[in-house]
Amino acid sequence: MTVLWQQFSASFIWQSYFPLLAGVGIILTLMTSLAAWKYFARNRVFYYLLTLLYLLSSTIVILTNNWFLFLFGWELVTLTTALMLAWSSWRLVRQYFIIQFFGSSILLLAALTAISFGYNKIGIINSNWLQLLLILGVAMKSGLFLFHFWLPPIHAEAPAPVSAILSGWVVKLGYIFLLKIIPITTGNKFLYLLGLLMIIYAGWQAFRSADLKIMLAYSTISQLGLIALAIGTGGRYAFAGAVLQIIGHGFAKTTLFISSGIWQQEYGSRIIYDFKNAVFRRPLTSAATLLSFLSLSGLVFTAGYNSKYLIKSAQIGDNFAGLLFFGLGLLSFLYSFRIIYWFFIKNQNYHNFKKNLLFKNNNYSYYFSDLAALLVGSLVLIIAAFWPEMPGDSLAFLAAKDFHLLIGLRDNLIYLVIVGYLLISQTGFIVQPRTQLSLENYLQSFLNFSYSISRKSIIFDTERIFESFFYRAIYNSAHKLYKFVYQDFTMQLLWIPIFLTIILFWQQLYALF
Amino acid sequence: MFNNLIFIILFMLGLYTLIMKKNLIKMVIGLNLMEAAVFLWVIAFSDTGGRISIHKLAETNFNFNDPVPQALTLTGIVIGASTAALLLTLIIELNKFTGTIDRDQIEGLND
Amino acid sequence: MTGLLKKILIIVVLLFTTLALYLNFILMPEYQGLKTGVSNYIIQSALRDTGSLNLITAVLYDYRAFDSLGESTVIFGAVSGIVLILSRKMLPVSSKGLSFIVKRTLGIITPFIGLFGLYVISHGHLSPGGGFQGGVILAAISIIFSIVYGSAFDYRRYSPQKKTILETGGALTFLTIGLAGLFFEGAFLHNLNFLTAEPGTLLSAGSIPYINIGVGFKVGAGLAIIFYSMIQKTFEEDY
Amino acid sequence: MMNWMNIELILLILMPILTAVMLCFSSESNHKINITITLTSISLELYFITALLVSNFAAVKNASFFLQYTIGRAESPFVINFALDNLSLFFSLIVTAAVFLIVIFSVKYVEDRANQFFALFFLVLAAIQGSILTADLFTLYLFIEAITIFTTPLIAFKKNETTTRAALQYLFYGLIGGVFFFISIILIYFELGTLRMAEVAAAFVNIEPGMQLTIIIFFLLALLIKLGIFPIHFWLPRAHSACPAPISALLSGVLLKVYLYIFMRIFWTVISFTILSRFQLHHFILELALFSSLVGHLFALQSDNLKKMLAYSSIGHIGMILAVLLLNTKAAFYGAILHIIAHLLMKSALFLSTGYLLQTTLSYQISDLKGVGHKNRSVFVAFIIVCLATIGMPPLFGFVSKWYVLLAFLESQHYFGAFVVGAGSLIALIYYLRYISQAYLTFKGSETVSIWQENLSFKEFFSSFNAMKAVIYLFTFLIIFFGFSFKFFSMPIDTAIFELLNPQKYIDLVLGG
Repeated sequence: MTVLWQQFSASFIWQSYFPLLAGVGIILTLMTSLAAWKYFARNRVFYYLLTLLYLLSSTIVILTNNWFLFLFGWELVTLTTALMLAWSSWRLVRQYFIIQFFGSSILLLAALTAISFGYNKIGIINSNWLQLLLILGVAMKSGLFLFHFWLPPIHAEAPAPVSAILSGWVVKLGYIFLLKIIPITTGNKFLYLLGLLMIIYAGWQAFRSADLKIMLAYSTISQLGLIALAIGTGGRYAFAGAVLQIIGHGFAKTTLFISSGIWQQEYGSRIIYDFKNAVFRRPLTSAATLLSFLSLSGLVFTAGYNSKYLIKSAQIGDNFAGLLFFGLGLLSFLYSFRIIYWFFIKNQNYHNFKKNLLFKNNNYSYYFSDLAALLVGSLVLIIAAFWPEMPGDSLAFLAAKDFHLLIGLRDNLIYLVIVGYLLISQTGFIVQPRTQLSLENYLQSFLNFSYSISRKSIIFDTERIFESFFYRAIYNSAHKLYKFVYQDFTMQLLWIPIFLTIILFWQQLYALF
Repeated sequence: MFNNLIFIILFMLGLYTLIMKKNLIKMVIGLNLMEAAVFLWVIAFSDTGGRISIHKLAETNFNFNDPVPQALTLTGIVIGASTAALLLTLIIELNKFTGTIDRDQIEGLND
Repeated sequence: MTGLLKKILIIVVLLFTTLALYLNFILMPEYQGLKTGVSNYIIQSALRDTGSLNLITAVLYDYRAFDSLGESTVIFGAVSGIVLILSRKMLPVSSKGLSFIVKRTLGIITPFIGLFGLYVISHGHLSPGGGFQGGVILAAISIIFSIVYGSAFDYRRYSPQKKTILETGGALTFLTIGLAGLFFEGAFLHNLNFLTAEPGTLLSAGSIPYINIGVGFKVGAGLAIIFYSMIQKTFEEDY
Repeated sequence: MMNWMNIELILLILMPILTAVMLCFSSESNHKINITITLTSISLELYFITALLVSNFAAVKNASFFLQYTIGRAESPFVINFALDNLSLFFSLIVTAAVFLIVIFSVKYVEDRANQFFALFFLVLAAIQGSILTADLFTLYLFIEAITIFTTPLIAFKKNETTTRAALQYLFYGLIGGVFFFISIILIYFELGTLRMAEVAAAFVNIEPGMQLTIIIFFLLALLIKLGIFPIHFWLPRAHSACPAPISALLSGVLLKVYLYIFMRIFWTVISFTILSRFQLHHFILELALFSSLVGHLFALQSDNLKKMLAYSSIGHIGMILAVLLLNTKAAFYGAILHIIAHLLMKSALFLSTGYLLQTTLSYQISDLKGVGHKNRSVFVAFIIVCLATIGMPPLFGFVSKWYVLLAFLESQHYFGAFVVGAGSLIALIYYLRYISQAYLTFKGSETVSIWQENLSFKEFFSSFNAMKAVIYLFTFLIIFFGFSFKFFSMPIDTAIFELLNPQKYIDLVLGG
């Protein structure tokens, strides 16, 4: 028994930052389950059972160094989160499941290839090709660039606590895996480029969307790009930055998605232009939203600043990198502040603010569970800002790193000026909200090109892509093959002598080739 | 040599009947022809010039043919007979439903 | 694919198969009898072992008795399968039968056919024949009855229930003798040596004659049942 | 001198025959007596085989287990004997256990003509046990033919045009296979003068190569027809889809495994694998089996009939197992035998649950499946779980076996095989989800229902409980359970592999004892 236990515990990593990440995962799950108490009125028991299973399996995924347990746990995570989507609709479950299964099939093959090359445990992988293969394996599941197309529609349509789980933690499991396999000394150039593209593209998409949840989903991709970039950069500080980014973004995005659920119930809409008098109606939720967005945009004195600063300073210091990061920061500032503008600045009457809060005539109904969840998120964001080495040993070396707050403040001020000018002059970037969810241009054109014969333009939708591209194409070819093979009873019987002849002549045939 | 040739010819005739003929009963005949070819071949092949393997009383001549292939063939024949009966039964039943024993006219035998 | 093309394709394939088979079987040397192996053993010691003059019967019911048991199980299964497939209402359907002359003639011949069948069964260990062959002859009686007198007559004389009992009884006889071999001789389906008498007499060869009788009734009843199940439809159409 | 040693081997075959005879005697109206006989007999059968395992557990563990029983005069060289080694004990055990569950299901499922049904069912069981236990080639031929003959009326049990057609075609193909098998056996007799497997195995190398090739080819042809490998598989989907659900489970779940066992017995014990590979035939069969696997999955995709789809998926899985077996490495055997168990459980469960769902759907067409997921909720959830296992979702048994199969392919560097396994699961995902999503459609429109509208309760689950459901749940539970504790099978599989790789042990024990 003790031997078994030793074997079992030997397949987990207890060093480095992985226990810290596991702890963060537990806290995040706790937050979402707090928020879910009010959100899910029916079938609550099943939801919490699923959450428990999810918690267990995601912790296994983070901590393990055993390939089998890793794949096993991640697939369990997929299964549980897919079933959680059933609280929205079964269609969503199916879409999510198919996408995730495609991802995990690629990952399975990649993992098996790694095993067959002698990497018996999950650890640093030195071969570049193998790294690339595993990155591709993770790509679909963690929404790397070009494989991210499924993420916005599904995260947007999921119930709020579930999208908090998905966006806050599940997509990050892949990056935690990459932290294990990418060598800290070299990093990976491909991952770096991928991350850069993700930040720019998804940031721009987030900037262009008026739907709160879609915007949050795109900002998730953008922030994930930062993690990918950090891991791709390599180096001690970049990795620490990635870890901090995972933690900070996890808390920020969980808080945001939970609050998005509250907003949606409050206004019955997800379009940010509809959110009138938000601060008056729900001051505490607004405060949490504000803080999280500020953290996302990397304002000083928030958790987001530390990670961004670390990643930035880990770059090989030339002017180009500095300029690049300046631009990237501006992008996240832009989309964060646009929503802050619409939430808190536009249409607000500041004279009544204090009075309404005092006399409670703002229809504010008080739910402890939601509030507690938001509070936890906000608190961690602030604590992590001032105490990045908080958890002790694993990030202790950060104590030596001084965070140049002055440079950060300077940058933030420049951003603020630019953003303020843009917002005031163009009245908050009114973008038309998208009617068709998440129309991805490149995939659209690709599909139209490949289906130009059908003369119908195909609207992007995972369901439709699944139906038309994967299913119809294979279905038709399969049906043609079927028709060919099953022509006639005579022809069916004729296969026997054909087979007999081939197998009798096989030696001669084999000698020919 | 000669045995083998006859066996191959009979066997292929059976296979030809099985594949080419549209009539289901003819297919059964083809199958039985294949089986008969095998049995005939076994018996003919095992003939080493001896007698039929039944002792006569008070005789010491042991120049018999091998009795084992004959016994095996007997078993094979019985199995062949019962399968033929089963096949014909199924054809009767199919005829009840479709009214024909032409396999091209029986819909769905192809796909 | 047009018909002619298909025909040509089939013939070409079959010719190729013939060629392939020919090339494989031409390698086979002419059979000279086994140098080693069992046939010599059986030829030399089967009479001593079993007391059966007919070596094939000795092989079937002594050395490889289990195969015969399996084989009669196959017949049993086939019969119950056919009954299952063709089971309709067991009404005594009938036809008019053949002419008076045939009926009378058959009436005289039938006992002799039965006697011949029983002879073939009971002398399976002495002369060519045995349970299967004799059983088929017995089944012929039932078939001829159905044709000549009409199946109602056959039904009244030997109803399917009776035949089923006969068939199952045959199978059980075989099993019982097998178990008796286990109890008395120490191995399942072992020949009962204490029944052996002088070779060449009717009740020699241990349990072989009894197995023959069981198998004979089983095969006869089974084939008759198969025939009876098959002809039903024809008569339904007549009336 | 009564020889009671190892009499169980004979009883395993004789008892089902006796039961069949008794059931034929008893009248159809005595439903209770028929059921009592049936259940008693199958329980005894299971008891015998389990007792064999338990009483010889130490020997099984040391891989030194061997029992044999000689029929008739043991002193003569020309006797039929039955032998039970680790491999056959293992197969006999899993087959009996599966048949036991199938019988319990069909006791409730089959109501009219139950005695005839069970009589034939027990005859099939006897033939299966016989073909597993026998150590004589001609007896093996007899039992294979017997399986074909006994299953035919069961396929035509429902008595309509489709089933009769299916049975007819099944019988034609089976008999052609039987003729080829007979030719092989007779050739072996003419060459070696014996039919005992052990003696043939010892002397097979002495046959001249041309004759060896002919014998192997006829064996291969017969077994490939029985296994339903691609160009000669035409009987399989129709036969497996036409019969009643328990028979489908028997054919697809159990019988195909028995043929795989016979394949192993013949090509590893009787004819050693080196001879097969000397003629390069294993390459041909390996590639053919893989191709057949792919084609089977493709055909399953295009099929609109639930049962036909399952039957085609069987072709896919059997092709995969056969291909893995032919790799002839230890890992390959491990994966293959593990997948044999997994497929046995999964296909039985799938066919049984389709049989149960038929009460609601009344047809197997995909369009008639609409709304089944809402009506038969718990059974359909079990169905989904088993489907996921068949696809290869990690927490379930199907994943474990596929993992080992993939490892085997990668270890032998057979990348086409690994590709086929991956592609097969992806196609399987598509076709299973097609049916599952159809089952969750409502009747009114194409809109799916979310879990909000459903009321899940345990009370409903327990109130509608019966034997059929119990069997389905048990299968599902086993699939989940063995997914976690697949190590349970490592000892029996290792000993079975030991038998496969050491045919000399079998030869020595049969000839010496």
